[in-house]
Amino acid sequence: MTETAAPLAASAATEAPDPDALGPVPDGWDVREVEQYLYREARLADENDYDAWEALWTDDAIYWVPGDDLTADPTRNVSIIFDNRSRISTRMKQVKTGKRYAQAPPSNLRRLISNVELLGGRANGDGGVDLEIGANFIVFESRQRGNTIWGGRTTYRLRREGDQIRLAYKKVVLVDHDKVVPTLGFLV
Amino acid sequence: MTETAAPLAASAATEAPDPDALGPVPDGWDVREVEQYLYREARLADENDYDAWEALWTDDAIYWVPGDDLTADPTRNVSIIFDNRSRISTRMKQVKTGKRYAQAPPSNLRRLISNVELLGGRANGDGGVDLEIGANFIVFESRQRGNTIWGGRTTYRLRREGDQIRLAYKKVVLVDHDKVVPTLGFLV
Amino acid sequence: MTETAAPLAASAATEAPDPDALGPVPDGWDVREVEQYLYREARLADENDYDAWEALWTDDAIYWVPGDDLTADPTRNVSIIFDNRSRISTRMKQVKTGKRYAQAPPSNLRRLISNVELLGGRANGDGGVDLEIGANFIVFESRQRGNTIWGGRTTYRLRREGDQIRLAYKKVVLVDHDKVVPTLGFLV
Amino acid sequence: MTSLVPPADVQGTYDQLIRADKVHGSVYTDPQIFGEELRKIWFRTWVFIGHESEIPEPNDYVRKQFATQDVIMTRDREGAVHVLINRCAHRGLQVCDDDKGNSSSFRCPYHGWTYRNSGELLGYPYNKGYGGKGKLDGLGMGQVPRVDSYAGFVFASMAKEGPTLIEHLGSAKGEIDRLVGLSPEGTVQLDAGWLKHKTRSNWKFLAENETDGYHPQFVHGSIFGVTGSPIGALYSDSSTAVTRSLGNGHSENDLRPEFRKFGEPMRWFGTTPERVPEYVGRMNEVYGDDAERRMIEGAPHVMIFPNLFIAEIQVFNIQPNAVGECVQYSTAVQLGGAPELNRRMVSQSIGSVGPAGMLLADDTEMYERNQRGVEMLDPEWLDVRRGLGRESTDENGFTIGAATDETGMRGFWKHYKSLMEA
Amino acid sequence: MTSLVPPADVQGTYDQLIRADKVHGSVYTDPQIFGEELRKIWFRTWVFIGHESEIPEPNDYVRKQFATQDVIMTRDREGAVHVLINRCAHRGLQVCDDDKGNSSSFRCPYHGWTYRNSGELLGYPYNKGYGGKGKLDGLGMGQVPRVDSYAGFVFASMAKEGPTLIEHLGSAKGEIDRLVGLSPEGTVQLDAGWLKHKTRSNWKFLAENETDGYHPQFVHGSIFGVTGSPIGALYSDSSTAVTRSLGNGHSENDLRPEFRKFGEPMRWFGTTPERVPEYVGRMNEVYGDDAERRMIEGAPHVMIFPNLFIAEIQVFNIQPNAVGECVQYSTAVQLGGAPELNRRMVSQSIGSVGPAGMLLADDTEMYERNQRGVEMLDPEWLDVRRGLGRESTDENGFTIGAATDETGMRGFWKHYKSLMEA
Amino acid sequence: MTSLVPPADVQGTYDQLIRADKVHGSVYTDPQIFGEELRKIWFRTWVFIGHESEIPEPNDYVRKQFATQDVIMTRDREGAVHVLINRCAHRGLQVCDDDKGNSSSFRCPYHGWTYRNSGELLGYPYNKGYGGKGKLDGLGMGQVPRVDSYAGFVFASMAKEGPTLIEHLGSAKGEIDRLVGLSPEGTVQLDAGWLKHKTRSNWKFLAENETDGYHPQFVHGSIFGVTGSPIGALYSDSSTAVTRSLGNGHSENDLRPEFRKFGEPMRWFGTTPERVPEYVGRMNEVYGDDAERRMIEGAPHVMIFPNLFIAEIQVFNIQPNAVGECVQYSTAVQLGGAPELNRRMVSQSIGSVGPAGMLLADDTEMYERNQRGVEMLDPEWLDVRRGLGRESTDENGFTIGAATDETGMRGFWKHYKSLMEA
Ligand code: FES
Ligand code: FES
Ligand code: FES
Ligand SMILES: [Fe+3]
Ligand SMILES: [Fe+3]
Ligand SMILES: [Fe+3]
Repeated sequence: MTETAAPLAASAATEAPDPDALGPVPDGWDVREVEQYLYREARLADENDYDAWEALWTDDAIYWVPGDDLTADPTRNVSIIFDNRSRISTRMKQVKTGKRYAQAPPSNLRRLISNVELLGGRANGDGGVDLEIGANFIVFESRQRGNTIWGGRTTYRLRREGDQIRLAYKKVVLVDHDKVVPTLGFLV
Repeated sequence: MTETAAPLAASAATEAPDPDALGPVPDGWDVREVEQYLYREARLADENDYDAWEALWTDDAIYWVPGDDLTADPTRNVSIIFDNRSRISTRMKQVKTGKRYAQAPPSNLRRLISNVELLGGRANGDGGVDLEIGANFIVFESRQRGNTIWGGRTTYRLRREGDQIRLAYKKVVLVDHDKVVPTLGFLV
Repeated sequence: MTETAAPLAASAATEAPDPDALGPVPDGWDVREVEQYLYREARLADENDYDAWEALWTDDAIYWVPGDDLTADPTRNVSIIFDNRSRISTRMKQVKTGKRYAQAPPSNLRRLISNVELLGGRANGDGGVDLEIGANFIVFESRQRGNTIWGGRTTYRLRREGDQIRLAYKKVVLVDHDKVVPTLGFLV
Repeated sequence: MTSLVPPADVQGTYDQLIRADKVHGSVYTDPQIFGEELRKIWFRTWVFIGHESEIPEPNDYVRKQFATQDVIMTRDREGAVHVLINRCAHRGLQVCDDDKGNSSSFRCPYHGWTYRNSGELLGYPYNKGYGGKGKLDGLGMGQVPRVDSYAGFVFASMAKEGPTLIEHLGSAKGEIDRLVGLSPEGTVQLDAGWLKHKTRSNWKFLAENETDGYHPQFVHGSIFGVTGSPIGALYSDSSTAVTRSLGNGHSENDLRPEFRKFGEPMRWFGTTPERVPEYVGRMNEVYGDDAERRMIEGAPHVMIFPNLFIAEIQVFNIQPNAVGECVQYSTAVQLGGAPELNRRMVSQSIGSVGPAGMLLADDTEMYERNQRGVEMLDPEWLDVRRGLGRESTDENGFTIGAATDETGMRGFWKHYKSLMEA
Repeated sequence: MTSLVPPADVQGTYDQLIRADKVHGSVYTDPQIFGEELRKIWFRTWVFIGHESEIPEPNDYVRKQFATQDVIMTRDREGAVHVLINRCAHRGLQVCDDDKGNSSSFRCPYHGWTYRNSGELLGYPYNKGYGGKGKLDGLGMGQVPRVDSYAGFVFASMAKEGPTLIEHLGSAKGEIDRLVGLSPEGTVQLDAGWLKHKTRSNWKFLAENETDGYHPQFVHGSIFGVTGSPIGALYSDSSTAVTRSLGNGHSENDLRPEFRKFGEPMRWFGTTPERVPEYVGRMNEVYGDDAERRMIEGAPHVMIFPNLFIAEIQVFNIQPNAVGECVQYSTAVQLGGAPELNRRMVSQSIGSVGPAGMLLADDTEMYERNQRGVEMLDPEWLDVRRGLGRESTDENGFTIGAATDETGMRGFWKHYKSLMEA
Repeated sequence: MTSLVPPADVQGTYDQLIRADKVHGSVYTDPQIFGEELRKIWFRTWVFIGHESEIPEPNDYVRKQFATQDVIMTRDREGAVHVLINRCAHRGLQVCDDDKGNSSSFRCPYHGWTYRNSGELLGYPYNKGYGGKGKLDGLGMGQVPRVDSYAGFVFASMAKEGPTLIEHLGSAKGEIDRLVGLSPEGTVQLDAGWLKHKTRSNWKFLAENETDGYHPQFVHGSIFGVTGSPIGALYSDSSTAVTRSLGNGHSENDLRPEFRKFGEPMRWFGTTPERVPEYVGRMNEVYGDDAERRMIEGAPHVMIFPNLFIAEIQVFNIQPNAVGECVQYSTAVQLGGAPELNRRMVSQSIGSVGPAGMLLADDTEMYERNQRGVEMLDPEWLDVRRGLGRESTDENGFTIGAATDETGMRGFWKHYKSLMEA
């Protein structure tokens, strides 16, 4: 059964990004540094280090896993995940209870991030320009349900805040996003 | 049924490469640059950007996917794919009709290119030396048939033509090349 | 049936590493160089180049594939593999007889090594400091049994000996290490 | 595996497998029983397929799953809705490979036969081979014999005769009315897309769970706790909500008593009139005095046999693949004339349902553990007696139990047995 | 899934499932029927296994698929060809793990028993345990009882008695002769390797499709169009080509009428004498006046029941894995004494067949959509009436239809039914 | 596949399938027979589950596989060992999801029912729905009716009545005694963890192979050769070791004659007293004059029907998943009071057994090739006659054969047949 998810009504008013607004790659970014950052993000997700993973995000974060229609507006159509910062926080709080059964016991995970490309710059809400990156991934998930191999394409947006690099946007398109998929309980 | 594929009789007279002819890595190549080029080639293939993908090739291109016997001469034995430039062009024209049913609807694809190594230099027909590269890959393919994971080893040869990098040779050896494989309709 | 494996009683007295002893990344290591080294190690394993692969190891080598309990002491609990240098040598001698049926005929293999991170420095028995590296992998294995995809996390320790880089330690944790796994006959 | 080890003490007749207070585990694991369910339930009774709002325009079509069948829900030129079986009448090829689109006809790629979007054979190339045009009367794509809809919810039945949709819906009809009654325009759309959640579980575990008021506090405690949700309280010992068996296998968790107790409009939606002024305004405009009642009582929580579940603001379409696997298709309710609410419903639904939903992923984990559990041999039975001792009959003659009782399941099994023994 | 839902109106006897103008879908999806096919067709009639040119030397061997069986095609010391079943007579281990090689004997790794490449047990270690040498008469690797070949094409039959290979081939023999007749040396080799194409489809969809002249324009239009191929025209309403049922389930698309019409040597091969002067010269040399006819009429397009398909310059070996899966093995014809042609045939074959072939990958997509389609329940039947109204009998008494007619399929089903009812 | 092609010449009764000198391949491939094995063997006779040393403390528990069943081996507050079936008595959910732990009770996540670690229902939330506390007598997690242990080896039987464990073990009991007799403290622990090796083979291939003295020289020659191991000689024509059928399907390779011949203490372990002085000292201390005999004769090599194999220093627990798949769980023997030996036994076991073991991975390759082989149709039979002509009866009336004879297999099949025909 499903209950009215009233308390989950975190406003997802954030607009979907305008795909036409991609500018040149902003200065001061090196593929190597970016790769290492993405590897770290991947490791934190693989190892269920929820606090460290959550800390990567900017306040205007968007964490998006579209469903079958990639052209759909996530504010008007359902997605597998479409979290703003506050919902990311709720998601972390839930799993940390240890009773988020879809992840209790947690999946064993390892993912490969590859084909990392700096795609361009994307104007952000702070008047700055975020670095937009494309990469492909495979996640090997093992849980009692069995082993599942997930694959897809991730678009990241990174931003420098002081001496920190922050994750402003992560859109994960599963290769089989248009198919029936099993429970996706881990951080993809 | 199969029809006499007369119009396909593009001469594939190009000899199979002599494996002994590998020289030192030619100057002026950087692994990073090569990786980015291979990632781009992979992205064009994944996204079915047929024109841009076709444009990567040199005129003396060889695109080869051997079958079970890796020692076989592709001019005297069957291969899964053994295309010269003109057949690559025919292949692209066919799929672009939208009625190449093995790819209509097209597969959803994402591939990981990894373990990129610059293996050496290979004398080419233009009197120059092509850069020979080895890399491993996994392709996650999704279509109505189901999801298929393909894996293998690719040997590439790159050549500089003016300020362009061109793809002269791509040999894809599937890990299970000696097994029964399903339809391989996409650009591997 | 199993026979008393007396001749295999290579002393595995080497202690399991102390996980707390990780120091800063030692000087003189570059991720790119490390990646190329790991790619080579992977290629030698994929291509069953047993002699070249064996030559990578230091004399105090540890090659470890834990079983279900990752906290277990490998000297007091069973592991899938826990080889010291002499047992690595025995393993290579056996497979080279061509009658190690679990690998005769050998598996067809290709693996992707990705997310390579330099994790730190680890004091070694020679009073030096080994470089500790983390990376994730997927191995695509094909043999008559069928295709198997293996995934996991590898922790490597590298050491410079003269102008050589040597492999001192390789710990491979399969994602599904806590599950039932099929025969693992190849070099993982 | 249990199919390898048939229970010693039952002969396998449904009367023995399904009892007043317990159900035998083999009904969830036996492939033979699943095959019989296909014939006697899925391919006979009314099954929810989709919603008219998915194909608003003439010649729109969308592909759907109908149990093991690949079907196309189409709207023809005149606006009539059809459900076609995706198989060519020539050599049986799958005809349509698009998920959705707009077309007055379908063309089979193999030999070019074409079909009207109502299923009739339009033409076949080189017709001389058949003696000319129009010589293949009676050939066409399979058309599901009965298709009907209520409030835009499209149902199909493979049985040429039988109860009408309205007869099948019975009192569940009123629950759909309640939902529609929350729209200032009196309409519902299901056009926000469907999430497709693969579930390694027998479909009945889902159907039974949908109105199981006993599990939320335990399965969903994690999200209720971190969000301070009041939902848990609706499904507790002290709740005044009731579980109602609506007949024909339908059941509901009637939460109105709780909401009436508070008497706060929009509380059912976890909000207040102030936060959705436009909507409240339109409702008052349209429904006057009755608007408040509607906004207090909220949306239904009803399971319509065998596969439509309306969970207040979400709708689920459950379809079986095999004895141990099914698919949950879920979407957000969209109310005509309520843009303010609709966006919130989309956002809440994304948070709650689908493969990563903070509620449904946990239910689904239970479904899958349940399937693994019933593969075990002892105890052989599932207990459904909860509340049997405190049931009563309401003013309409329906059996009702407390908020956490298994009254709905017992109603499900009563109807299931009647169909399987028919 | 259909196996879960047996058709209401058929009893399942082959007479009811297979009719003059239609075939019931369950013959492609029912595992029981597949099991019966193994026993009554695959393990009884003559099945194509491979070609002698794959094992040219004494003691050469190559592993092959024979339906569900793993077999070894060997050539013994004296040159005789055998087909051995890859199972040890001791404890049933798979004996040989190499794909091909040259050896006079095989050794089982488990306990070291050895077998001659004709299957006889040669020796067993520690023979005292059996009372010494030669005490295990009657034990050996399974030998397929009948193996015979024609023009190097090796066929095997699990039935100790029955029609001879020549009787089985009947008139299809002449088609093989036609192919061989295109070689200046009168020989064919199949030594260019085999592509192995996994196909999620029942094997009969392939066998029927091979001489289905109705599909090329539609399925292969994409490649015909971009290459300006004249092939499409051979399979059109206006084509003079005929579809012929050759008896015993064999059938062909006889394209000679079209090629005779043009009367251009090598047109069948999409080339001209100028482009293959050497070959044309050798043909004239050897066959004199008859050479031109041969080069005009070209190679056969014939499906030999149940699993050998000669498609002009390619040869296919079809082997079933299960009711819904089979394998297509394909290679290029190589003609003795025609190196010029052989290279072109290799190149054309690579372009056309196998998992990435510009023709076969599209046929295979149809096979797989066909399998998915027949899992659907309505309509239940496949139509095979095309051309029934315009068939005639040729001078040899064979039924012939137009280029696009289903004459071949009807011949296939007639023979299939006779075997299944035997 | 063979199940699709039932052997022509057998009716399928076990008397026909299992003969004195041969066994029919279908017993390894027929799913029906596997189902019957579950009922008549796995869920009736005594099956090895684990060892008490895995749950040393009160309230310790560990999850185990019991054929197709997910069970929990628990030690209750009082120290008694139970084997619970991991299924909730309410709606059949899998209750416990941890592999091991310490807890006096288990709680089902679905509705919070709790169970004592001996299986009794402890409580259920909102008990008013059941009329209050203690109203669900008779509900509980399934308890395997009979659990008993010998030397800490825990066995379970699903049959409420039948032979006692001691009766079932019969003479195999003495072999366990031999093992325990190698411990200065007279105890064995199996607490070094278990490797879990998935094997695509019928379980009986493993059970038969465990005391097959004919295969080591061939299958393990690679490791014997490179390590200069003397093991091969123990299983040769000239070995004085014997294969003994111990009754009840149990069998052993009795290597003592060989070790007595050498009379070297610790030779069985591939070492010398000098290298394990502590151990030898403790043994002499404890067992005095008898110590030397024990250290010369070494550990047993015994297969205890149907699934416990003690291979000198390793223990295997074999559990079937399906007709063609099983799991080998293996660990190192740990002897009470022998730390010096225990470390070596762990190290040797890692080198020998499990998915990468230098011995077992090769046996497992044989098991899987065996399974593939018996899918082939000819020859239909497996030969088990080896040594039939030279068997004798020992002083205790047991049949014994030479080191390489199939005496153990024949004993296995005799008992198997008696159970399957019961
Ligand atoms: S199968 Fe559809 S047109 Fe022939
Ligand atoms: S099984 Fe082949 S020799 Fe024993
Ligand atoms: S199923 Fe276990 S408590 Fe309900
Ligand atoms: Fe729920
Ligand atoms: Fe075709
Ligand atoms: Fe062995």
